[in-house]
Amino acid sequence: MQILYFAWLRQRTGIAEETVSPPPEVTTVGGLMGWLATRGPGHAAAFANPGLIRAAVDQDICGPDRPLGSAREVAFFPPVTGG
Amino acid sequence: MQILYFAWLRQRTGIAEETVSPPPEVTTVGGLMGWLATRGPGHAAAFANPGLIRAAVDQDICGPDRPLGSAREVAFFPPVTGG
Amino acid sequence: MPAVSVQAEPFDVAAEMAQLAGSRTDIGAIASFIGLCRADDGLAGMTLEHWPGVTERAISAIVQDALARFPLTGCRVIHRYGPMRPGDGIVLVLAASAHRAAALEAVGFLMDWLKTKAPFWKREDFHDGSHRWVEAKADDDAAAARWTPG
Amino acid sequence: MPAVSVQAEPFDVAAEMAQLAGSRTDIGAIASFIGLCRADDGLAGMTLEHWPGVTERAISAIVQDALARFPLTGCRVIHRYGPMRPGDGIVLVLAASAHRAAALEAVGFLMDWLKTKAPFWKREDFHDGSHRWVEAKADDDAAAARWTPG
Repeated sequence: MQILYFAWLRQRTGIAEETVSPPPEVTTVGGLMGWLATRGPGHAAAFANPGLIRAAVDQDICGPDRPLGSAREVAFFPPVTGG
Repeated sequence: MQILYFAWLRQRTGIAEETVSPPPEVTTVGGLMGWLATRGPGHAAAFANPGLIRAAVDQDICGPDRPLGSAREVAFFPPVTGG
Repeated sequence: MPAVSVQAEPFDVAAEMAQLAGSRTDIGAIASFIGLCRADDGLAGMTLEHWPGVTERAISAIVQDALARFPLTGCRVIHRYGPMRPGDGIVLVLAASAHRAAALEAVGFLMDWLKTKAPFWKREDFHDGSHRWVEAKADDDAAAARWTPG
Repeated sequence: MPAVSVQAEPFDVAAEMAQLAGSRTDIGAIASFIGLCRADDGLAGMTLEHWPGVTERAISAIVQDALARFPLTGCRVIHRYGPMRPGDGIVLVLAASAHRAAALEAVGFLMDWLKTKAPFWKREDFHDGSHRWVEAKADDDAAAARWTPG
Protein backbone atom coordinates (compact mmCIF):
# COMPACT_ATOMS: atom_id res chain seq x y z
CA MET A 1 0.00 0.00 0.00
CA GLN A 2 1.35 3.40 -1.07
CA ILE A 3 1.13 6.22 1.52
CA LEU A 4 1.39 9.89 0.47
CA TYR A 5 2.14 12.80 2.82
CA PHE A 6 1.54 16.47 2.08
CA ALA A 7 2.46 19.79 3.73
CA TRP A 8 3.39 19.43 7.40
CA LEU A 9 2.73 15.69 7.35
CA ARG A 10 5.44 15.40 4.70
CA GLN A 11 7.68 17.70 6.71
CA ARG A 12 7.22 15.87 10.02
CA THR A 13 7.55 12.35 8.62
CA GLY A 14 10.43 13.55 6.46
CA ILE A 15 9.08 11.68 3.43
CA ALA A 16 6.65 12.42 0.60
CA GLU A 17 5.66 8.78 0.13
CA GLU A 18 6.39 5.29 1.33
CA THR A 19 5.21 1.75 0.66
CA VAL A 20 3.88 -0.10 3.71
CA SER A 21 2.27 -3.44 4.52
CA PRO A 22 0.07 -2.88 7.57
CA PRO A 23 -0.96 -5.98 9.57
CA PRO A 24 -4.43 -7.46 8.91
CA GLU A 25 -5.91 -5.94 12.09
CA VAL A 26 -5.50 -2.45 10.48
CA THR A 27 -8.81 -2.22 8.57
CA THR A 28 -9.74 1.51 8.53
CA VAL A 29 -8.11 4.84 7.69
CA GLY A 30 -8.16 5.75 11.39
CA GLY A 31 -6.52 2.44 12.27
CA LEU A 32 -3.88 3.05 9.61
CA MET A 33 -3.08 6.44 11.14
CA GLY A 34 -2.55 4.83 14.55
CA TRP A 35 -0.31 2.17 13.07
CA LEU A 36 1.74 4.63 10.96
CA ALA A 37 2.28 6.75 14.12
CA THR A 38 4.32 3.88 15.56
CA ARG A 39 6.85 3.85 12.72
CA GLY A 40 9.17 6.43 14.32
CA PRO A 41 9.33 9.77 16.12
CA GLY A 42 8.66 11.79 12.93
CA HIS A 43 5.57 9.71 12.19
CA ALA A 44 4.45 10.02 15.81
CA ALA A 45 4.73 13.84 15.57
CA ALA A 46 2.88 13.86 12.24
CA PHE A 47 -0.06 11.83 13.58
CA ALA A 48 -0.12 13.36 17.09
CA ASN A 49 -3.39 15.20 16.40
CA PRO A 50 -5.52 13.07 14.04
CA GLY A 51 -8.36 15.63 14.17
CA LEU A 52 -6.25 18.03 12.06
CA ILE A 53 -5.61 15.44 9.35
CA ARG A 54 -7.61 14.74 6.22
CA ALA A 55 -7.28 11.54 4.21
CA ALA A 56 -8.03 10.23 0.74
CA VAL A 57 -8.24 6.56 -0.25
CA ASP A 58 -7.33 6.06 -3.89
CA GLN A 59 -7.79 9.84 -4.31
CA ASP A 60 -11.25 9.85 -2.81
CA ILE A 61 -11.48 12.09 0.28
CA CYS A 62 -12.87 10.23 3.30
CA GLY A 63 -13.20 10.15 7.08
CA PRO A 64 -11.27 7.95 9.55
CA ASP A 65 -13.97 5.25 9.54
CA ARG A 66 -13.46 4.44 5.85
CA PRO A 67 -12.51 0.74 5.48
CA LEU A 68 -9.19 0.29 3.68
CA GLY A 69 -10.51 -2.67 1.65
CA SER A 70 -8.14 -3.19 -1.27
CA ALA A 71 -6.86 0.40 -1.25
CA ARG A 72 -3.69 0.89 -3.26
CA GLU A 73 -2.97 4.47 -2.17
CA VAL A 74 -3.82 6.42 0.99
CA ALA A 75 -2.94 10.13 1.21
CA PHE A 76 -2.74 12.22 4.40
CA PHE A 77 -2.80 16.03 4.41
CA PRO A 78 -3.96 19.06 6.42
CA PRO A 79 -7.13 20.99 5.47
CA VAL A 80 -6.42 22.81 2.17
CA THR A 81 -5.30 26.45 2.12
CA GLY A 82 -5.03 27.40 -1.56
CA GLY A 83 -6.75 30.16 -3.49
CA MET B 1 -32.25 80.09 -17.29
CA GLN B 2 -30.18 77.47 -19.10
CA ILE B 3 -31.96 74.22 -20.07
CA LEU B 4 -29.98 71.05 -20.89
CA TYR B 5 -31.36 68.03 -22.75
CA PHE B 6 -29.79 64.56 -22.81
CA ALA B 7 -30.38 61.34 -24.78
CA TRP B 8 -33.83 61.14 -26.38
CA LEU B 9 -34.83 64.50 -24.93
CA ARG B 10 -31.96 66.07 -26.86
CA GLN B 11 -32.94 64.07 -29.93
CA ARG B 12 -36.64 64.97 -29.80
CA THR B 13 -36.17 68.67 -29.04
CA GLY B 14 -33.35 68.77 -31.60
CA ILE B 15 -31.14 70.80 -29.23
CA ALA B 16 -28.64 70.04 -26.47
CA GLU B 17 -29.27 73.30 -24.64
CA GLU B 18 -31.19 76.55 -24.80
CA THR B 19 -31.65 79.71 -22.76
CA VAL B 20 -35.23 80.46 -21.75
CA SER B 21 -37.12 82.99 -19.64
CA PRO B 22 -40.22 81.23 -18.34
CA PRO B 23 -43.09 83.44 -17.12
CA PRO B 24 -43.38 84.06 -13.35
CA GLU B 25 -46.24 81.55 -12.95
CA VAL B 26 -43.76 78.73 -13.75
CA THR B 27 -42.38 78.03 -10.26
CA THR B 28 -41.54 74.30 -10.17
CA VAL B 29 -39.63 71.77 -12.27
CA GLY B 30 -42.94 70.13 -13.24
CA GLY B 31 -44.37 73.49 -14.25
CA LEU B 32 -41.28 74.19 -16.33
CA MET B 33 -41.74 70.87 -18.16
CA GLY B 34 -45.32 71.81 -19.03
CA TRP B 35 -44.24 75.22 -20.27
CA LEU B 36 -41.29 73.89 -22.29
CA ALA B 37 -43.67 71.38 -23.97
CA THR B 38 -45.47 74.32 -25.60
CA ARG B 39 -42.36 75.62 -27.39
CA GLY B 40 -42.85 73.47 -30.50
CA PRO B 41 -43.69 69.98 -31.77
CA GLY B 42 -40.23 68.60 -30.89
CA HIS B 43 -40.55 69.88 -27.35
CA ALA B 44 -44.10 68.54 -27.12
CA ALA B 45 -42.85 65.08 -28.18
CA ALA B 46 -39.96 65.25 -25.72
CA PHE B 47 -42.20 66.09 -22.75
CA ALA B 48 -45.16 63.92 -23.78
CA ASN B 49 -44.55 61.47 -20.94
CA PRO B 50 -43.17 63.38 -17.92
CA GLY B 51 -43.09 60.22 -15.81
CA LEU B 52 -40.14 58.95 -17.90
CA ILE B 53 -38.11 62.11 -17.36
CA ARG B 54 -35.58 62.88 -14.62
CA ALA B 55 -34.47 66.43 -13.81
CA ALA B 56 -31.61 68.18 -12.05
CA VAL B 57 -31.65 71.79 -10.85
CA ASP B 58 -28.15 73.27 -10.82
CA GLN B 59 -26.85 69.68 -11.11
CA ASP B 60 -28.84 68.43 -8.14
CA ILE B 61 -31.23 65.61 -9.09
CA CYS B 62 -34.81 66.35 -8.02
CA GLY B 63 -38.49 65.56 -8.48
CA PRO B 64 -41.10 67.63 -10.36
CA ASP B 65 -42.19 69.45 -7.19
CA ARG B 66 -38.82 71.12 -6.71
CA PRO B 67 -39.24 74.94 -6.73
CA LEU B 68 -37.14 76.62 -9.39
CA GLY B 69 -36.16 79.49 -7.05
CA SER B 70 -33.17 81.23 -8.57
CA ALA B 71 -32.06 78.16 -10.59
CA ARG B 72 -29.52 78.97 -13.28
CA GLU B 73 -29.54 75.56 -14.98
CA VAL B 74 -32.17 72.83 -15.29
CA ALA B 75 -31.30 69.52 -16.97
CA PHE B 76 -33.77 66.95 -18.31
CA PHE B 77 -32.82 63.34 -19.09
CA PRO B 78 -34.14 59.76 -19.09
CA PRO B 79 -33.21 57.30 -16.30
CA VAL B 80 -29.51 56.49 -16.65
CA THR B 81 -28.33 53.37 -18.51
CA GLY B 82 -24.54 53.30 -18.15
CA GLY B 83 -22.25 50.67 -16.72
CA MET C 1 -3.49 58.30 -10.75
CA PRO C 2 -7.08 59.51 -10.21
CA ALA C 3 -9.57 56.89 -9.06
CA VAL C 4 -12.03 57.90 -11.79
CA SER C 5 -11.69 58.53 -15.53
CA VAL C 6 -14.46 59.30 -18.00
CA GLN C 7 -12.92 59.07 -21.44
CA ALA C 8 -13.54 58.28 -25.11
CA GLU C 9 -10.34 56.20 -25.40
CA PRO C 10 -10.14 52.44 -24.76
CA PHE C 11 -8.59 51.28 -21.50
CA ASP C 12 -5.70 48.89 -20.84
CA VAL C 13 -6.71 46.44 -18.09
CA ALA C 14 -3.22 45.10 -17.41
CA ALA C 15 -1.73 48.61 -17.14
CA GLU C 16 -4.51 49.70 -14.80
CA MET C 17 -4.03 46.63 -12.57
CA ALA C 18 -0.28 47.26 -12.45
CA GLN C 19 -0.88 50.93 -11.50
CA LEU C 20 -3.33 49.94 -8.77
CA ALA C 21 -0.93 47.39 -7.30
CA GLY C 22 2.14 49.59 -7.75
CA SER C 23 4.92 48.27 -5.53
CA ARG C 24 2.57 47.59 -2.62
CA THR C 25 2.90 44.24 -0.90
CA ASP C 26 -0.18 44.50 1.34
CA ILE C 27 -2.64 43.64 -1.44
CA GLY C 28 -3.96 40.08 -1.30
CA ALA C 29 -6.80 40.45 -3.81
CA ILE C 30 -7.62 42.39 -6.94
CA ALA C 31 -11.12 41.97 -8.31
CA SER C 32 -12.20 43.44 -11.63
CA PHE C 33 -15.19 43.86 -13.85
CA ILE C 34 -15.27 44.78 -17.53
CA GLY C 35 -18.53 45.64 -19.26
CA LEU C 36 -18.43 45.02 -23.01
CA CYS C 37 -20.55 46.05 -25.98
CA ARG C 38 -22.51 43.01 -27.25
CA ALA C 39 -23.75 42.39 -30.80
CA ASP C 40 -27.38 41.58 -30.00
CA ASP C 41 -29.68 41.03 -33.01
CA GLY C 42 -28.68 43.40 -35.77
CA LEU C 43 -26.73 45.69 -33.46
CA ALA C 44 -23.85 47.48 -35.20
CA GLY C 45 -22.72 49.13 -31.98
CA MET C 46 -23.67 51.54 -29.23
CA THR C 47 -23.16 55.20 -28.51
CA LEU C 48 -22.80 56.40 -24.94
CA GLU C 49 -23.78 59.93 -24.04
CA HIS C 50 -22.75 61.50 -20.74
CA TRP C 51 -22.90 64.80 -18.87
CA PRO C 52 -19.33 66.14 -18.77
CA GLY C 53 -18.23 67.15 -15.30
CA VAL C 54 -21.35 65.88 -13.57
CA THR C 55 -20.65 62.26 -14.59
CA GLU C 56 -17.11 62.41 -13.13
CA ARG C 57 -18.42 63.85 -9.86
CA ALA C 58 -21.19 61.24 -9.64
CA ILE C 59 -18.70 58.39 -10.09
CA SER C 60 -16.27 59.96 -7.61
CA ALA C 61 -19.06 60.06 -5.02
CA ILE C 62 -19.76 56.34 -5.64
CA VAL C 63 -16.04 55.57 -5.27
CA GLN C 64 -15.88 57.49 -1.97
CA ASP C 65 -18.85 55.47 -0.79
CA ALA C 66 -17.11 52.20 -1.70
CA LEU C 67 -13.89 53.27 0.07
CA ALA C 68 -15.89 54.09 3.21
CA ARG C 69 -17.83 50.82 3.08
CA PHE C 70 -15.10 48.27 2.24
CA PRO C 71 -11.52 47.93 3.54
CA LEU C 72 -9.85 48.62 0.19
CA THR C 73 -6.25 49.53 -0.56
CA GLY C 74 -7.53 51.26 -3.69
CA CYS C 75 -10.01 51.22 -6.52
CA ARG C 76 -10.25 52.46 -10.08
CA VAL C 77 -13.20 53.19 -12.38
CA ILE C 78 -12.91 53.98 -16.08
CA HIS C 79 -16.12 54.60 -18.01
CA ARG C 80 -16.01 55.37 -21.71
CA TYR C 81 -18.38 57.52 -23.78
CA GLY C 82 -18.93 57.88 -27.51
CA PRO C 83 -19.29 55.16 -30.15
CA MET C 84 -18.56 51.52 -29.24
CA ARG C 85 -18.28 48.47 -31.51
CA PRO C 86 -19.26 44.96 -30.39
CA GLY C 87 -16.46 43.54 -28.24
CA ASP C 88 -15.27 46.98 -27.06
CA GLY C 89 -14.83 47.50 -23.33
CA ILE C 90 -17.25 50.17 -22.03
CA VAL C 91 -16.51 50.19 -18.32
CA LEU C 92 -13.68 48.92 -16.12
CA VAL C 93 -13.91 48.61 -12.34
CA LEU C 94 -11.00 47.43 -10.19
CA ALA C 95 -10.84 47.02 -6.42
CA ALA C 96 -7.81 45.95 -4.39
CA SER C 97 -7.84 44.78 -0.78
CA ALA C 98 -5.92 42.64 1.68
CA HIS C 99 -8.76 40.08 1.46
CA ARG C 100 -10.90 38.67 -1.29
CA ALA C 101 -14.40 39.32 0.03
CA ALA C 102 -13.88 43.09 0.24
CA ALA C 103 -12.43 43.29 -3.27
CA LEU C 104 -15.20 41.22 -4.87
CA GLU C 105 -18.02 42.94 -2.99
CA ALA C 106 -16.65 46.41 -3.76
CA VAL C 107 -16.66 45.63 -7.48
CA GLY C 108 -20.29 44.46 -7.29
CA PHE C 109 -21.24 47.56 -5.28
CA LEU C 110 -19.49 49.94 -7.71
CA MET C 111 -21.13 48.32 -10.74
CA ASP C 112 -24.61 48.34 -9.20
CA TRP C 113 -24.35 52.05 -8.40
CA LEU C 114 -22.71 52.99 -11.69
CA LYS C 115 -25.67 51.41 -13.47
CA THR C 116 -28.21 53.44 -11.50
CA LYS C 117 -26.46 56.69 -10.49
CA ALA C 118 -23.90 57.73 -13.10
CA PRO C 119 -25.32 59.94 -15.87
CA PHE C 120 -24.73 57.84 -18.96
CA TRP C 121 -27.27 57.01 -21.63
CA LYS C 122 -26.79 54.14 -24.07
CA ARG C 123 -28.09 54.29 -27.62
CA GLU C 124 -28.19 51.10 -29.67
CA ASP C 125 -27.13 51.68 -33.28
CA PHE C 126 -28.45 49.14 -35.79
CA HIS C 127 -27.03 48.00 -39.12
CA ASP C 128 -30.06 49.48 -40.95
CA GLY C 129 -29.16 52.95 -39.62
CA SER C 130 -31.90 53.07 -37.01
CA HIS C 131 -31.28 53.82 -33.33
CA ARG C 132 -32.92 52.94 -30.04
CA TRP C 133 -32.24 54.41 -26.60
CA VAL C 134 -31.77 51.65 -24.03
CA GLU C 135 -34.39 51.70 -21.29
CA ALA C 136 -33.39 51.55 -17.63
CA LYS C 137 -33.98 48.14 -16.03
CA ALA C 138 -35.93 47.54 -12.84
CA ASP C 139 -33.36 44.77 -12.22
CA ASP C 140 -30.64 47.35 -11.91
CA ASP C 141 -32.56 49.34 -9.32
CA ALA C 142 -33.15 46.14 -7.37
CA ALA C 143 -29.45 45.26 -7.55
CA ALA C 144 -28.46 48.68 -6.21
CA ALA C 145 -31.12 48.55 -3.49
CA ARG C 146 -29.56 45.43 -1.94
CA TRP C 147 -26.71 47.62 -0.62
CA THR C 148 -29.14 49.86 1.27
CA PRO C 149 -29.99 48.58 4.75
CA GLY C 150 -33.62 48.05 5.64
CA MET D 1 -7.47 26.56 -24.30
CA PRO D 2 -8.22 24.39 -21.26
CA ALA D 3 -10.38 25.97 -18.55
CA VAL D 4 -7.91 24.95 -15.84
CA SER D 5 -4.14 25.27 -15.49
CA VAL D 6 -2.03 24.35 -12.49
CA GLN D 7 1.43 25.72 -13.15
CA ALA D 8 4.63 27.08 -11.59
CA GLU D 9 4.85 29.94 -14.12
CA PRO D 10 3.29 33.41 -13.66
CA PHE D 11 0.12 34.19 -15.60
CA ASP D 12 -0.68 37.06 -17.99
CA VAL D 13 -4.09 38.49 -17.09
CA ALA D 14 -4.55 40.51 -20.28
CA ALA D 15 -3.65 37.56 -22.51
CA GLU D 16 -6.03 35.29 -20.59
CA MET D 17 -8.88 37.83 -20.88
CA ALA D 18 -8.24 38.19 -24.61
CA GLN D 19 -8.28 34.38 -25.03
CA LEU D 20 -11.51 34.08 -23.08
CA ALA D 21 -13.21 36.79 -25.14
CA GLY D 22 -11.75 35.61 -28.48
CA SER D 23 -13.75 37.12 -31.30
CA ARG D 24 -17.07 36.53 -29.55
CA THR D 25 -19.54 39.40 -29.50
CA ASP D 26 -22.07 37.86 -27.11
CA ILE D 27 -20.04 38.63 -23.98
CA GLY D 28 -21.30 41.58 -21.98
CA ALA D 29 -19.27 41.04 -18.83
CA ILE D 30 -15.90 39.66 -17.77
CA ALA D 31 -15.27 39.44 -14.04
CA SER D 32 -11.90 38.50 -12.62
CA PHE D 33 -10.12 37.80 -9.38
CA ILE D 34 -6.40 37.69 -8.70
CA GLY D 35 -5.06 36.41 -5.40
CA LEU D 36 -1.63 37.83 -4.55
CA CYS D 37 1.13 36.96 -2.09
CA ARG D 38 1.22 39.59 0.69
CA ALA D 39 4.24 40.61 2.76
CA ASP D 40 2.69 40.26 6.22
CA ASP D 41 5.05 40.84 9.17
CA GLY D 42 8.46 39.49 8.29
CA LEU D 43 7.17 37.33 5.46
CA ALA D 44 9.74 36.75 2.71
CA GLY D 45 7.31 34.81 0.58
CA MET D 46 5.16 31.70 0.39
CA THR D 47 5.52 28.23 -1.02
CA LEU D 48 2.50 26.42 -2.41
CA GLU D 49 2.42 22.65 -2.40
CA HIS D 50 -0.15 20.72 -4.44
CA TRP D 51 -1.09 17.18 -5.40
CA PRO D 52 -0.27 16.83 -9.09
CA GLY D 53 -3.14 15.41 -11.12
CA VAL D 54 -5.60 15.40 -8.26
CA THR D 55 -5.47 19.22 -7.95
CA GLU D 56 -6.26 19.69 -11.64
CA ARG D 57 -9.20 17.27 -11.43
CA ALA D 58 -10.55 18.95 -8.29
CA ILE D 59 -10.46 22.39 -9.96
CA SER D 60 -12.02 21.01 -13.15
CA ALA D 61 -14.91 19.64 -11.07
CA ILE D 62 -15.42 23.08 -9.48
CA VAL D 63 -15.37 24.70 -12.93
CA GLN D 64 -17.98 22.22 -14.22
CA ASP D 65 -20.11 23.08 -11.23
CA ALA D 66 -19.82 26.81 -11.98
CA LEU D 67 -20.72 26.27 -15.66
CA ALA D 68 -23.81 24.30 -14.61
CA ARG D 69 -24.86 26.90 -12.05
CA PHE D 70 -24.28 30.19 -13.91
CA PRO D 71 -25.04 31.17 -17.55
CA LEU D 72 -21.40 31.68 -18.56
CA THR D 73 -19.88 31.92 -22.02
CA GLY D 74 -16.65 30.64 -20.47
CA CYS D 75 -14.37 30.64 -17.49
CA ARG D 76 -10.69 30.17 -16.74
CA VAL D 77 -8.78 29.22 -13.60
CA ILE D 78 -5.00 29.35 -13.24
CA HIS D 79 -3.52 28.33 -9.89
CA ARG D 80 0.23 28.44 -9.35
CA TYR D 81 2.40 26.27 -7.10
CA GLY D 82 5.96 26.59 -5.85
CA PRO D 83 7.68 29.63 -4.35
CA MET D 84 5.97 33.05 -4.46
CA ARG D 85 7.36 36.48 -3.58
CA PRO D 86 5.22 39.30 -2.15
CA GLY D 87 3.26 40.89 -4.99
CA ASP D 88 3.23 37.71 -7.10
CA GLY D 89 -0.11 36.51 -8.43
CA ILE D 90 -1.03 33.09 -6.98
CA VAL D 91 -4.44 32.46 -8.51
CA LEU D 92 -6.42 33.91 -11.42
CA VAL D 93 -10.13 33.33 -11.95
CA LEU D 94 -12.03 34.74 -14.94
CA ALA D 95 -15.70 34.36 -15.82
CA ALA D 96 -17.44 35.72 -18.92
CA SER D 97 -21.18 36.04 -19.42
CA ALA D 98 -23.78 38.02 -21.32
CA HIS D 99 -24.68 39.73 -18.04
CA ARG D 100 -22.76 41.11 -15.08
CA ALA D 101 -24.43 39.28 -12.18
CA ALA D 102 -23.55 35.82 -13.53
CA ALA D 103 -19.92 36.77 -14.19
CA LEU D 104 -19.38 38.33 -10.76
CA GLU D 105 -21.17 35.58 -8.85
CA ALA D 106 -19.31 32.83 -10.73
CA VAL D 107 -15.97 34.36 -9.74
CA GLY D 108 -17.04 34.48 -6.08
CA PHE D 109 -18.28 30.89 -6.28
CA LEU D 110 -15.08 29.62 -7.92
CA MET D 111 -12.86 31.37 -5.36
CA ASP D 112 -14.88 30.11 -2.39
CA TRP D 113 -14.63 26.53 -3.59
CA LEU D 114 -10.99 26.77 -4.65
CA LYS D 115 -10.19 27.86 -1.10
CA THR D 116 -11.92 24.88 0.46
CA LYS D 117 -11.74 22.05 -2.12
CA ALA D 118 -8.58 22.32 -4.20
CA PRO D 119 -5.60 20.45 -2.72
CA PHE D 120 -3.11 23.27 -2.17
CA TRP D 121 -1.18 23.96 1.01
CA LYS D 122 0.46 27.32 1.69
CA ARG D 123 3.65 27.61 3.67
CA GLU D 124 4.75 31.04 4.89
CA ASP D 125 8.52 31.54 4.53
CA PHE D 126 10.03 34.14 6.88
CA HIS D 127 13.13 36.28 6.49
CA ASP D 128 14.76 34.50 9.45
CA GLY D 129 14.57 31.19 7.56
CA SER D 130 11.67 29.80 9.59
CA HIS D 131 8.47 28.46 8.04
CA ARG D 132 4.84 28.15 9.08
CA TRP D 133 2.07 26.19 7.37
CA VAL D 134 -1.03 28.35 6.95
CA GLU D 135 -4.05 27.04 8.85
CA ALA D 136 -7.40 26.65 7.13
CA LYS D 137 -9.92 29.35 8.06
CA ALA D 138 -13.42 28.70 9.37
CA ASP D 139 -14.35 31.84 7.38
CA ASP D 140 -13.53 30.06 4.16
CA ASP D 141 -15.78 27.12 5.00
CA ALA D 142 -18.58 29.55 5.82
CA ALA D 143 -18.04 31.39 2.51
CA ALA D 144 -18.27 28.14 0.56
CA ALA D 145 -21.32 27.00 2.53
CA ARG D 146 -23.38 29.99 1.36
CA TRP D 147 -23.59 28.38 -2.11
CA THR D 148 -25.17 25.23 -0.69
CA PRO D 149 -28.96 25.41 -0.39
CA GLY D 150 -30.52 24.72 2.97
